[in-house]
Amino acid sequence: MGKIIFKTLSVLCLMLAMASVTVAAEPIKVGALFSVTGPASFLGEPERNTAVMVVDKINKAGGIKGRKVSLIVYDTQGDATKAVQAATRLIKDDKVVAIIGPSTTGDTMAVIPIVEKEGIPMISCAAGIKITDPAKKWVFKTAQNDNLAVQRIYEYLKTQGIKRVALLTVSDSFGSSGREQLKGLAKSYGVDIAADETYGPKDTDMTAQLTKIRGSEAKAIICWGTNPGPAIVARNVKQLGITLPLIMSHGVSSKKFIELAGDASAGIIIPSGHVIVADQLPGSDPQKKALMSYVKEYQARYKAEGDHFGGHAWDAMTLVKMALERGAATPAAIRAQLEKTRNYNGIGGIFNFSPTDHAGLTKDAFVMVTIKNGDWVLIKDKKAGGKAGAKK
Amino acid sequence: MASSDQILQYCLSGLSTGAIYALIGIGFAIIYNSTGIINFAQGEFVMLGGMLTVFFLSVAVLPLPAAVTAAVLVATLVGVIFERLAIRPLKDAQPITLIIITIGGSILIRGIVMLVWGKDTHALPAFSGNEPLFVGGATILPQHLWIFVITVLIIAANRLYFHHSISGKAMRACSYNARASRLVGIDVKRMVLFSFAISAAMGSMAGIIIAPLTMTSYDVGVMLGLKGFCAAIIGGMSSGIGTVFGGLIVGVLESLGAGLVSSGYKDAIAFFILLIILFLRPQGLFRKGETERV
Amino acid sequence: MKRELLKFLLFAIVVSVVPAFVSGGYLLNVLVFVGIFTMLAVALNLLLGFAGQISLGQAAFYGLGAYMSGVLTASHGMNPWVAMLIGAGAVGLLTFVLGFPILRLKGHSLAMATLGLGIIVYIFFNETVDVTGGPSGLSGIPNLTVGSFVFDSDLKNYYLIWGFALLAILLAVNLTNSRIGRALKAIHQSEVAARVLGVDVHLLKVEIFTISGVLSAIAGSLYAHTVMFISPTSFGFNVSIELLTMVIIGGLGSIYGSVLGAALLTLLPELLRTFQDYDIIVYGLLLILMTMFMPGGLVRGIPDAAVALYGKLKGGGADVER
Amino acid sequence: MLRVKNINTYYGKVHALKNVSLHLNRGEIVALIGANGAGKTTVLNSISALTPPASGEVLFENEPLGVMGADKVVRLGISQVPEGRQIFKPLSVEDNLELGAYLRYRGREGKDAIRKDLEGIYELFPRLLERKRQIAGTLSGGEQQMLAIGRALMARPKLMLLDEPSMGLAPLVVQEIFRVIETLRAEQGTTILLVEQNAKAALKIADRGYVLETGKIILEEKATELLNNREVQRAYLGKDKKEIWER
Amino acid sequence: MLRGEAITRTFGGITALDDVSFSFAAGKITGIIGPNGAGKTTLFNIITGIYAPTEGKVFLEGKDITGLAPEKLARMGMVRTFQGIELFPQMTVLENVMVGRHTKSKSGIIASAFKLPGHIREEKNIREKALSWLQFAGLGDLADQEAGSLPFGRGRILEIARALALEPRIIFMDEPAAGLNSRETRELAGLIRKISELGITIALVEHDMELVMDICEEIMVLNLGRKLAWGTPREIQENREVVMAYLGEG
Repeated sequence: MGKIIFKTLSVLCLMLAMASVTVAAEPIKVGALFSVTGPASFLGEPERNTAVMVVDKINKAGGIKGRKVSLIVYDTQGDATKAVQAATRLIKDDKVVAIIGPSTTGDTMAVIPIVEKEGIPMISCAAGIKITDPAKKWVFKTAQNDNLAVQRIYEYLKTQGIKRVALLTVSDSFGSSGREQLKGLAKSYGVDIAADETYGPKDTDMTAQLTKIRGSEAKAIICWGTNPGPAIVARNVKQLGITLPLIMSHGVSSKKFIELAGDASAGIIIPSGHVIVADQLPGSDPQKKALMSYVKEYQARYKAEGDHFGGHAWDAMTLVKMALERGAATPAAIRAQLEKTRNYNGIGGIFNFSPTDHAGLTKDAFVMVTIKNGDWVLIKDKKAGGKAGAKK
Repeated sequence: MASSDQILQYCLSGLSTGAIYALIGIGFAIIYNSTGIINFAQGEFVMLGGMLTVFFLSVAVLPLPAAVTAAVLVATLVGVIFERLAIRPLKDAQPITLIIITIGGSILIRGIVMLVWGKDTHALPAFSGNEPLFVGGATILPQHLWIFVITVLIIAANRLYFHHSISGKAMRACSYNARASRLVGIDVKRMVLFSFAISAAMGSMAGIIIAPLTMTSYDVGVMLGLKGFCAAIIGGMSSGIGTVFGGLIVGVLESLGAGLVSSGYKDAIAFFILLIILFLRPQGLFRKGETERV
Repeated sequence: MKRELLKFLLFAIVVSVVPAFVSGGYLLNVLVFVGIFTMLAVALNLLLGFAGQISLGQAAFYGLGAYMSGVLTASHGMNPWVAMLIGAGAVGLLTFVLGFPILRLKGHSLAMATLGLGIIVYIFFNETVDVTGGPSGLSGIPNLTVGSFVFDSDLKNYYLIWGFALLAILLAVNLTNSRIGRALKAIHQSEVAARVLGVDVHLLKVEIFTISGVLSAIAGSLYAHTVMFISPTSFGFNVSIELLTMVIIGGLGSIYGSVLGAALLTLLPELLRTFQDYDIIVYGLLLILMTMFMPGGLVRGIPDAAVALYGKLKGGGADVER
Repeated sequence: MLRVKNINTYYGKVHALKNVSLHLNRGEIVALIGANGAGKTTVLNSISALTPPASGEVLFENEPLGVMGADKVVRLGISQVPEGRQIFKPLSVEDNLELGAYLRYRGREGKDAIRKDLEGIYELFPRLLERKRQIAGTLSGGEQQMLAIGRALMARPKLMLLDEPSMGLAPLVVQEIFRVIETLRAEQGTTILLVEQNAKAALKIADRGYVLETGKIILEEKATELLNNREVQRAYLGKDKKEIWER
Repeated sequence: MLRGEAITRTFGGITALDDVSFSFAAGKITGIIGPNGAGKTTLFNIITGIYAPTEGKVFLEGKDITGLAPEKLARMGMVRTFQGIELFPQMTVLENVMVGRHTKSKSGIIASAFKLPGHIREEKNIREKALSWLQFAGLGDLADQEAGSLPFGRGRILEIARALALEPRIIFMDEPAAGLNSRETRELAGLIRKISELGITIALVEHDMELVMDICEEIMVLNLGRKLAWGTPREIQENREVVMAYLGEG
């Protein structure tokens, strides 16, 4: 007898629970395009993981204004054709109100005509400057523009009195965008490019390029790429006994790079988002809280280091969340709210969007860090690095 | 323009990558000679070598020699399984079908490795330190020496096997005339299985000795496989010295091309040379005669 | 002959009424791509299925068409139709000239040469940054227009691209039922007999290679003007393999099989979404199993399987003669 | 020793052997003669399982060969010297001979025994000893034939199947080859099934002979009698004109 | 009609043909016979352009055709069949013969793809001619069958019909009777005679002596790569050297 009552009760409870779900407002659908597999999976995977993590956190906390957020992620495989199809699906079939991603500049550029036409806000996690320059109505981005990193590097070189550099960039969209900026900005910083070399994303030996660079008159090497290429470069530099300062891009700002490059990583300098040195930041740093919580949460959930790239997705998702919290529900309203974002302390930096600036960051988003004893160390430079801290 | 030290460095670098291409290329040739199949999954054996060694070192915590041995054994096993499941059941298949099957196999192996071990790149410690050694005005790492020594050893072992052991001779006999081989009692199917085992072992060994320099991840096999294939074609699909030269030629020209011409077009240079050789000497640089198998 | 025409008309009617049953949206967009890949698969099938010549570099011609169109219109403001024509012509010339040495090769050498060609072209897309925009791609490509009519929606592009695709199918069907088509099939089935009967095997191979290249280039132009953005990744080695898979899965030598293959492979990623990261494994497995158990492709494989099943149900394991 | 019972063999749609039966006794030399295309080679291939018969039975030492693979047949002690020699041209002469003993190497037999047999072959064919390091493809036709026979002997066969050993060879070389075949039987007691188009040479050393015409055995007789049988000539040069041969 | 001068061909260390000269008379049926390994097929392959001779020359009606590719020879009116029959198995019987009309038609790829009017007319013509040759060979009823499904004997006839569609001046047959039963061989003999009556020169390699003696007007005997004899069937049968070559030395 008691059993039956128990059963009935539990069934009732279940029905109630289900009813409460259906009664609650429909979830807000947000789309995401990441290159989870394929050659750019080093971007897409942490981004996807981070976005899922952020959305789970939102939903656990009761959603936004009582509505849950449902994140629909499609894999673009780093292929523009697939990105276009996936974006169309998000907009037309899933009817999302906003899109975060894609991971790469190429995918983003391919998707832009669609979101512009359909009027869906998109926050790209790719770095290419072309994405928001010129500003497009519906397109925002969270990844720091390459030119900011380049400015940082050139400023740093200035403090060191280095005027001649050699470039060694990877021939994918990350590297070619960096190369473009490095070459474009060189003149205004009075930097002379003594050698301009590239390597393929799957290359296994860069001694040839480095030998050529050694023979040039460069006083520093700037290598622009993402793992594992730069790690091989670091090792090759050591092998060849090159003593020039080696500067890399923010593309390697994770512990993984140190692990891959091993001993050869010592002394390498990079411009990086604050995330890898979060614990070294002064307590007064406005970004510190967000950074620390991101690093901790990611570590707890995925047993891996939350990197810089995942941070782009964190920022993108958080920006969308903030816009929603401010009452936006339609794509157009979200877009309008996004554009009004001011002083958002994100992972990538402090964002300030405006109708003419959909990238929202300044070069302060970067700090210069170096590698010491197998860990990242903030360069507390009197001029270049210090300015960032002082400015706030 | 370029100093002799530079040229020397280009050549040394090229020789070490070329040695790897040669090992992979010989793997291609061995399977091709015994079956007429171009095994597009050859690159995946290379990847498996590196990845398995990483696995045995870090997860199973074996000492390096044991890890290397275990990795080669497992990769060989994968080769054998691949032959049994995907190649042997096909009788009288068209070459195009076989090409597709091996491409499918390559995707499959890559996919499984990606799922099991993730997409991260992994480093393998150098076998004996990282202090550069000076050769004239150029430098190499101890690992380069390992590469040269192991490559030479493998090629010597290969030569010994194919020319001085009865089973190796039987394999050569099979590749020349399978019908007559059956008449002297050679089990042709077993030889095909052997060929997959040997080339999987060689490929994985190549992957292991190069991993300390280049790192390894689930997708390193594709480009290495293609370059190895170039080496084999240039060498006229010989499982011996021809392909070794083919590999060294590709490696050195690539390195010289990157150093002297343009690093961006480095791979294009390798494939351009390949095309020229195919157009002018389709049987490869080192094969005389007209014994092209159809 | 008559039956072929009827089949084609039926197919054309199906194609033209499909949008009525697809409520706009995403599926229509996918069908646009199915159209492009149909052209590409048909082009490759002419070469592979009929003439028996493998090409692992087909994406290069597709990409060259796309880049010719893209660069000429986006950077030089040329009329898209003219750009398309120039692209097709240039690729035609290239394939014709390269066809002579390349198609002297057989089997694995041919596979390797076309693969090498594909990689070289891909590297050029990546490296000639000033012209192609390099790895980050080329944007700002206009839609195709006729007068003031702009092909700027999925529906319009659907009809535009399927118009081209149907034309390609019709030409291919015509070709396969002509003396040229018979000669091609003859080459495939017995090259020596074809030669003895006076078929200039080499020239014919080169010609069909050219046709295949031109069709691919046109598909590339259409892609560029539909997506309005191109980047090298869409024209890499993977794409060549994907095209090859479409043809094989559809059935070598079957034009409508290629349509099926193109549709299946374009829709496959959608179907595999449920597998998420496992899709690469499923894809590899599918490739192996399909080639092992349906070597004739879906077009022949499904009927065969049906007949075998029927035989089993009826006669308890009757042998089906193939 | 060997008993072939009513075998039928097809090549695709061609019915190559029609109810062929024959037998060999231990130590015999039996000649199988007939015109080109009569199916002689197919008989041998059916025995050595290269083209297994569709119906009928092949018994060797009272054991059915059934559907076993060609390599298993060799293991039982049957070696074929194929038509056109089929030596491994890129390998050296000695390698070719060693491969003849492939199964013995894989067995438990010591290498010394094989080595001894190798010397035996060189004794039988001194020309091969002179050229043992040479690439087999560079040998002359006669030498290649000797090599093919030597290779088969290395398996220590109880039964040798010889397929047209005289094909394309000059008369003097043919004589030498046939001399060796006789020696083999005399010294090692090997049973031999000899397929020949060169009927006279074959019948001269054979004990018995079979005549094959378009896939059928039409005659079985003592070799000496076949030598003078007109039917043999008919089988070679056409039916209607047999009167020509009466001289 | 067709003349060979001192043809020699070596493979590696072995001489397959040694200084063979011959001349096939126009309109006649010539047989080439000889024991296995005599070099018959090699000679055939050299004449029909599959191999080039190491030395020597081949002339077709006085024109040097040595080493010309088979497709060129086909345009000059020379065609052959194969010992192992080389059909196009996945095409219909009619289509097989239509391929035989390749040299007699000329629509290019463009005309074919766009079905230009000239092409349609030509296709019709090809079909009609092919059908009439099929009927000539007695295969009219099988036109729509897949060639691969034909019984072997029919396949042989189809191969000949396909060669005839080219309207050749000379046709080479490599063992046309191999694998045929006696009824099929008789039919074949009838067909060969019929072809000869059209004025087409025929040369054949054949093992079936009955057939050779029956239909050939002239016979060339090869042995060990050399020409051993040349003559009428009767002369050949009476030639002691030929008998020795076949049956061995006494």
